[in-house]
Amino acid sequence: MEEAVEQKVLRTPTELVAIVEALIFVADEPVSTRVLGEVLEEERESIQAAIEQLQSEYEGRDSGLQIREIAGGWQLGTRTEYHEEVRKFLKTRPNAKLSLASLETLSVIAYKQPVTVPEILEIRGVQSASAIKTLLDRRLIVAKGRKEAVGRPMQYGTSKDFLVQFGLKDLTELPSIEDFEDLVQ
Amino acid sequence: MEEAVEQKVLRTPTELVAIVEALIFVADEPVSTRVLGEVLEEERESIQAAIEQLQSEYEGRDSGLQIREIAGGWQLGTRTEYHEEVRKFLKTRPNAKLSLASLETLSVIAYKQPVTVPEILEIRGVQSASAIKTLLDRRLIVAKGRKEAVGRPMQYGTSKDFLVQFGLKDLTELPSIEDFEDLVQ
Amino acid sequence: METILTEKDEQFSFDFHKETAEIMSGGTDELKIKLGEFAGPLDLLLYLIRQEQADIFDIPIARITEKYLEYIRLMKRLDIAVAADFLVMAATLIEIKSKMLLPRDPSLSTDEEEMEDPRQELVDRLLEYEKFKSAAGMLHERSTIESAIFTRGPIESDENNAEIDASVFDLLTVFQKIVARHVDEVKMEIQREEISLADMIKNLKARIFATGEVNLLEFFEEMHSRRELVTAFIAVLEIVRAETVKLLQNKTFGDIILRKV
Repeated sequence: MEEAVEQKVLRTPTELVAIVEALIFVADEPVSTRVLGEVLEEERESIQAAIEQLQSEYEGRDSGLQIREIAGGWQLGTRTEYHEEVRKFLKTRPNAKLSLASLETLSVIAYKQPVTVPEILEIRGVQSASAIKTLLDRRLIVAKGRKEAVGRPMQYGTSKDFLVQFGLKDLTELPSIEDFEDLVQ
Repeated sequence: MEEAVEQKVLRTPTELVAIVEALIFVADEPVSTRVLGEVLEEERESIQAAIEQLQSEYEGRDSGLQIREIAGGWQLGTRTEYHEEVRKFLKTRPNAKLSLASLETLSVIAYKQPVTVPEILEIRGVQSASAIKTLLDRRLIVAKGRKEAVGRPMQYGTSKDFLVQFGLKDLTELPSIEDFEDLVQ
Repeated sequence: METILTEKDEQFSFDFHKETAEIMSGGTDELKIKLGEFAGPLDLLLYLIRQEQADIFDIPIARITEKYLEYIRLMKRLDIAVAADFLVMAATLIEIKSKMLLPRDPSLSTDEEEMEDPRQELVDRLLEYEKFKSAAGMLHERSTIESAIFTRGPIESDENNAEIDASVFDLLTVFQKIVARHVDEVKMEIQREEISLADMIKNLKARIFATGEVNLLEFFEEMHSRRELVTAFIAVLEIVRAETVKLLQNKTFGDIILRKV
């Protein structure tokens, strides 16, 4: 144990902020506080403080970038207000938007997961096969095992890509479905 | 020409710095001053000034990142002093992506198990030695005894880890063609 | 009626809020709607109820049914395939309508004061459906914001299998592709000329002496058919017997190497 303590790297808070920034930058997907803590052998609290510091630095200097919490981790991304320039530079067009049918199907899957095709049909009142295919192709949903019911139908749930593409930290960040009741008259 | 002048976007120097930062960040290779100027329809001097401003900001706040001039362009990279932490971090990241060859081989093994190397070759039409090695290394497949045939070739099947990683309770949970038949139509 | 769409048309992009607003502001006297844009019969029904400014808890079923059937007829007239689900809903509406026309059974009305409203189940479904429709709007808004943020490199992994970055759906899709490809390959196979044992020995020998060693597994994998594989196997036995070549295996089940002595 003592040896471990001796080996522990001593870093100033400023250094830790810099290192956390470097790691979030090199990661190709959101990095969790836990992973950062493990790799750097630092307390969760120190990592959390470093990230907060980093976020306020990016805010404070009107950076073109931002540190966001998404899909259970931290990620560096461009600021929304510069999307036109970025798009022009990357020569990309916005993703083909999901059709109304696909969006509805996705919302049923997001709120009712794990859910089967017949269950989706019951809520939407319409066959959703092609919408489900689209959502699978776009990796927004995944198969989540079979339901223990007649015919053992396949169940579906949302993927990590779903969280990323819809800017959610996790599924609990979705507003409750009952909240939409107020809108219904 | 006059029209072009009229259409020109007016940006404050701060905005230009932020946009240049965003573009250098999203680019997958160094971006030259010329390219930045063309995309943003800005003078070379303005771009140059923005980059210098950006560099001094990164310097000034002891960032973990730096803007470097490399191969005739500008690139965002981690600071050399943190290379140990970065290397350690990247090492902990599982080599997430399976190549298409490995995924194909895995799908043949999953659906045809137990299956021998020559049989996989026959189905895939290409040799799968390195893919099989990858899958064995990643514990997604295991040897399942030898086949009673000429040369007694080794047979392979999926492992328990395979079930865990694909979120399956057992092999009967693997989707069948029928599960997606009504989706494909 | 400029755009006619089906559910399958995923390329079509639209502004969720704007489109809804456009449909809503359409005149009541004219079906100024973009046909086929309804996500399903419940969606259409909600639209008609709104358009008639009716109370969802007290649906004027006769009028709404009439409007609904009018819409279906219009679709048919325009040669738009009417999905079975729309027809099922039409039947449901007609059934409810006829139930409501039925005089109450006088013997029941005395003890059962509150008879079940035939519309109740439909109202429940509409209310449930509308929640998800609103949630779809929220998702649309979120994805619009997110699509304006760019990161370094795409994220393609999934929670279930963060380590391998593929889903069971990928497995099946890939497998289907291989099977399809295999059918083509088999056709080509027939035309391929098979290599003789003498040539096989010559080739293998040349390779061993050029590179020093040959991985047996890799060598076998290069074979295109069962017969070629057998030929290759005999060639190996032949070379080991006749030439200064050794078979090496470093560990049990490890790769077998053919090495020049």
